[in-house]
Amino acid sequence: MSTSNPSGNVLEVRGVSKSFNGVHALADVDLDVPEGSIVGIIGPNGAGKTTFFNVVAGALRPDSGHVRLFGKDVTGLPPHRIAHAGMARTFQLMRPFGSMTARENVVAAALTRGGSHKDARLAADEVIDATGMAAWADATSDSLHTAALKRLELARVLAIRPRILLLDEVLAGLVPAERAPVVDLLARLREAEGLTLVFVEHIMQAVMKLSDTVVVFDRGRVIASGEPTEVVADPRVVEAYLGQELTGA
Amino acid sequence: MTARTTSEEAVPSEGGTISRGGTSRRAALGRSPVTVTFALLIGLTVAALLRSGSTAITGQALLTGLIAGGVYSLLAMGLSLIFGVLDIVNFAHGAFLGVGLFVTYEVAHQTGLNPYIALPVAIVGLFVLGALIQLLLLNRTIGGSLERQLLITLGLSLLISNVLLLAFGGDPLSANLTSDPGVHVFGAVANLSRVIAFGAALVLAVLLYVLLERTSFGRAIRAVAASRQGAGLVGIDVRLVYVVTFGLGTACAGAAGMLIAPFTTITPTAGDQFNILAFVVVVMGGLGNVTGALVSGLIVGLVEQLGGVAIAGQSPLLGVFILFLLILLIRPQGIFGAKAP
Amino acid sequence: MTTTTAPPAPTPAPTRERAQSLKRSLLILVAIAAVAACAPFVLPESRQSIAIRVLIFAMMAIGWNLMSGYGGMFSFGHAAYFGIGAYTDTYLLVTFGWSPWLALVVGAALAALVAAGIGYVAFRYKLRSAYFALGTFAIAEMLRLLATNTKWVNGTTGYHVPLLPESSWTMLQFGANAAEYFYIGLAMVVVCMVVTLLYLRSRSGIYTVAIRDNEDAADALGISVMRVRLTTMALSAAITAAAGMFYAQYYTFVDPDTAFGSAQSVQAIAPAVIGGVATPWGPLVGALILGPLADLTVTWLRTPPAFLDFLTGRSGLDVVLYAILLIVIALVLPKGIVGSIQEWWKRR
Amino acid sequence: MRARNFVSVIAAVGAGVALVSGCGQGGASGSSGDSKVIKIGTLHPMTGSNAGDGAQLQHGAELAVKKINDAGGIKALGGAKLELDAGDTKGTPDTGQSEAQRLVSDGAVALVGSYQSAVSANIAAVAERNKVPFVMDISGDDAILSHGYRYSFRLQPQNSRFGATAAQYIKDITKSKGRPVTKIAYLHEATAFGTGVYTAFKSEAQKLGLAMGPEITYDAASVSDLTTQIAKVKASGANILVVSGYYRDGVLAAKAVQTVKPKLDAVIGAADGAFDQPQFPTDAGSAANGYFDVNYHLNDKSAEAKAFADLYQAAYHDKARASAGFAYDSVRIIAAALERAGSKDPGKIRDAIAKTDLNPLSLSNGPVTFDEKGENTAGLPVLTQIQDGAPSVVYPDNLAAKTIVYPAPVQ
Repeated sequence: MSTSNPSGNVLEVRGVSKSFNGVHALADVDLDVPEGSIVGIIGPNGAGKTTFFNVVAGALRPDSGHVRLFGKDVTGLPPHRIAHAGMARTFQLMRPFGSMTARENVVAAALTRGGSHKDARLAADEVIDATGMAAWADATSDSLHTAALKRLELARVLAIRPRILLLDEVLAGLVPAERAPVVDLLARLREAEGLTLVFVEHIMQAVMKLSDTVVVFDRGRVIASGEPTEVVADPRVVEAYLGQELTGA
Repeated sequence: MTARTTSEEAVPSEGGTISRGGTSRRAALGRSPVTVTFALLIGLTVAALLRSGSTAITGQALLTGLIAGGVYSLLAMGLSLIFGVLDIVNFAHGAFLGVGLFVTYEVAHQTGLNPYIALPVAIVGLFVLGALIQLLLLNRTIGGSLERQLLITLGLSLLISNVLLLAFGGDPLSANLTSDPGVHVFGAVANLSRVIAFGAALVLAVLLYVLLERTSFGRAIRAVAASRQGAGLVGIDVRLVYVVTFGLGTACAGAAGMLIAPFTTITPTAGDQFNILAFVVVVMGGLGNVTGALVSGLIVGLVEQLGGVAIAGQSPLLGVFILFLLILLIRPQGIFGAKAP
Repeated sequence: MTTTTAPPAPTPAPTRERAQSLKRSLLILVAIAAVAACAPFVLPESRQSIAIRVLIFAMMAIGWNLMSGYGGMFSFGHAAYFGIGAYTDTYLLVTFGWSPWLALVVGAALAALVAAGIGYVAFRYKLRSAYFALGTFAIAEMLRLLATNTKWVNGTTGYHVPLLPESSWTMLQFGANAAEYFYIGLAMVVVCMVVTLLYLRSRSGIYTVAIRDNEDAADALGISVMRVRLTTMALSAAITAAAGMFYAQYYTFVDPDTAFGSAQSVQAIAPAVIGGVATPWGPLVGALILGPLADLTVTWLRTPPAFLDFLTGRSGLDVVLYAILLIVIALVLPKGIVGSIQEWWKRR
Repeated sequence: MRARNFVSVIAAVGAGVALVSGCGQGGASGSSGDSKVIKIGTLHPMTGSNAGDGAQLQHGAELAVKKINDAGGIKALGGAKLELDAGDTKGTPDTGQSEAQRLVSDGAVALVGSYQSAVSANIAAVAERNKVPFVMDISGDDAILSHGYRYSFRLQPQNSRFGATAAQYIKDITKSKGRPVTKIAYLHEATAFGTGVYTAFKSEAQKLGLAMGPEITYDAASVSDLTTQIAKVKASGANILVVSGYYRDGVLAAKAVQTVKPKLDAVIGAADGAFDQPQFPTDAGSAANGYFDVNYHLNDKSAEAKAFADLYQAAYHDKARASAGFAYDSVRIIAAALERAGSKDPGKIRDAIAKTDLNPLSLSNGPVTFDEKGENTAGLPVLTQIQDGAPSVVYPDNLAAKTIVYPAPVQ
């Protein structure tokens, strides 16, 4: 059932729910991501944001619902098939290939694009420069600190040339000074290569600055979505974040 | 059992893989492992009955299976502490059983009294030996790679059996009871010494259960089993727990050695044959689940004896290994659920 | 939103060698082969069997290291593949008169198939480290029991390779103590090393290490985890089967215990761990140390020093010494000899 | 970074080569060309699960060398002294082969060994390729000498002869004692040894018209209780149980029979590794009383055998077993061949051994004589019975040291 892509949406999520022995992590979630757009996902801890990424990227099989990528149904496909279909994701807790150097991590990712080792090495160099990793590219990745590892996650994912990228708190753990270059890089990628971005983030200025639309998760449900300024003002969102009594007073 | 790769607990170890949901068939079969195993034993008994055509033989196979199973449980319970709780792949466990055998021979030989007086000597002696080995050698390998730990325990097994060879020579020895009459149970029969070993297995299971579940030190052991780092954070002296728990494990092996001495030919390599069966029983019973080890030991004994009657021409051990692989694949937490994660 | 810095986890030796150009590794290999090639002239004739044992240990350790070192899939049942290689060779030779070289291809393919089957089932059911090891151990034991009770593979009598009147390269049989055995063995080790070095630099080889380091990340980046793992296991099994064939041809004898016994699995693990797991040269160095160790302890104890006189006439001392050395090396050098030398050099 | 790797590997390779050649020196110095010494290689399981038997065989060989050297060595070679070069097979075929190769390369003119049949089969292959004679003191498997080897000889009767002779002796005794055979149950370990003896026994028994009951097998390496197997014997109604197995499982069988108490006229071993051993009565206790075994045995009545037993007790403070006597005789055979050949050339020694004519310590149909396959045609299986806590020969009558007690019901 692979319809052509009439709606122009890169990613369509319909009625996805997932529960772990009784606990509803996701309940009937719908989400559309138009091509070339940047969607920010916010919500309190445990709202199901990372579970959502895991289901969409194929790491978890949804109990019900569908995920369509460029119009093609990819529900339940393993992560590597989805990656080849053009959607890649980073992890909230960094997962480097510890025994390899940062450069080797990126080359390994670039290799999955096919082509020769030389092409992969060239692609890797390009991404390393773009993400400003050149300084410590040849250190073994298990000796890197958080900021470097975040940069490495991003570089690895970019090396496989995705058309849509799921970023799970890529700014977390970065001091303000380190955030700006990453935010600029993401914006540049969208402009230059028409990359569609979906990112989970808690740092509101980044969300406000980058997102075309913002989607709010709370207890496994999408409780609001729309323009950043609009969504932030929505009472239900405030209540979700700040809790009941405060708003009631 | 989640994999303990070399990365610290904080970073989700590889074992913490985002599992793509257990396959549905596995869940169904996994839900009623006890009934499935029970059905298997019934099936084997019927097959043995048909093949031998005699209730006497099948009855004897059932009794001998249970009694022999008691021996496997005796050894497996000690290993369940070491492998199940401490996650140490101890391939020297059979050699510790061998030491228990020779301690019993030496005590019975020197004093000329009933071998059972050697029980306390074997337990204390093996506890000290085990504790020392953990303190001096294995404590350094905690969190280390699996293959290195395996190589060290294999080296230990070689060392112990050859020191015994040096000390006692290769000739077979024995520590018989003056009289070892047959105990008759519904027409089948078993030696008194074997029945005593079976009874001791039940007592040991109760003792270990009480130790693990009802004492504070037992709680410390289970905490270390759950998370080495977590236990350390709440003030448990992890190294001490390792030393004492390993000692308890080897003490169990020593007790097992003493209890089987009256019906076993004592040679330096006598314990080696029990090594792999002990691992099979521990995994089947569920890691760290001492009562699980007791029951799965009996199951292995029954499968071996009934298999020997039901299938001719193939070694009954083949049936045991097939059951073991099924458990590994479909019910890794063991028939009775692991206590250690 | 706790941020956890990635603590410097004690991962296996860094695999920067892969970035090292292939030419230099091959250069080292040629140098080692040259040094080893003169062994038959240096070694007294009576010691040839030790040199052959070193070569067999090396081949098995190279195979094991590929799967369990680089692939992180800790196998305690490599005797299964060793036995398949040995039995395929002797069965085809004794029953159909096939040349061992042809039988090697069949044996290696069969072992690779079995390894892929084991791998598929194991990873489908998510068997992890100690469980995977115990599972592979159980499979090797089952093959030993099956061989023991199967008539058409001669049960416990096993196979004797018939002695040919004259030497033959096609049938891989020469006079006793012939140097050809050593050279063929050495050539096979070199081939196994080249295959490993090439594989580690190939796409699949790099993915193997990536999967070992972090399976989810590799999967998410588009690496087909199952296919890569099965390829690595198949290649590892094929190399081990080659060692089985060479063993069967040199000793002209195979039975269930010598082919599938757990001693063979240990012989695949020990040299790699002593030498250095997940290093290209670990298995070679480990084999070079462990091969002669047993004989060295026997020779040294044939004229025991004074303080051991009370033990004269009692056997077992040499094995005690061997065991102690094994434990000490494994304890003192956690990363093995090559791994520790690298560690020491890095800190210099 | 690159240099380090090169250095680490070369350093290790250098150490390794030194190691290998180091033990090389040890071997090389041993093969001194001194003509005054003739080296004989011995290959026994000094470590591993059969270390006890290995020690007995090694001691038997050592005693023979001491006796021959004290009596002036090999006269035909100017009183040259014999010297044993010992190899430990560890009970495994590949170690057995490499040790055999080492001993031959170090100058052994002949080999003696090796207890386990699989190991001896390998040593026979090495002896054939190096053209050095190999005298098997103890190794029963018929297949060893079925490859047409010219350099291997076997002193003990091969397994199939024990099977056939056991059937013959049962026929004779049951007839002479008027206790006819209702059915014979056969319990044996499952590998080539047990199956080989059973097959020979069965074909002879059918020729003699003896009724064969159930064939019950077990895995000797892993068995820990034979009660179920003996329950099968009891259920079969057999009045004779024949057993072929190793020592450990022999003790288990005896204890199981004592527990289950099947109605048997006798328990008879066929080449059984336990029922004719001096320490069997101590290890099996009262269960052992009256047990028979058809096996090789020393001629207790001969002066040489008594002298050997006393010499062994004095030197090793342990009772000599029959197997030690066979190692003793094997060395005497080689010494006699050296005298006959008058040369150290292994080929000539081989031809001299083929013409052996020596009175052995063991019970035999006359002096040791080897047929073209290398089997000792004079080898004679005899029937022993445990009486008063010790095994003694009870049949054939002319060799009996004690009168047979038949039937010997289970106590």
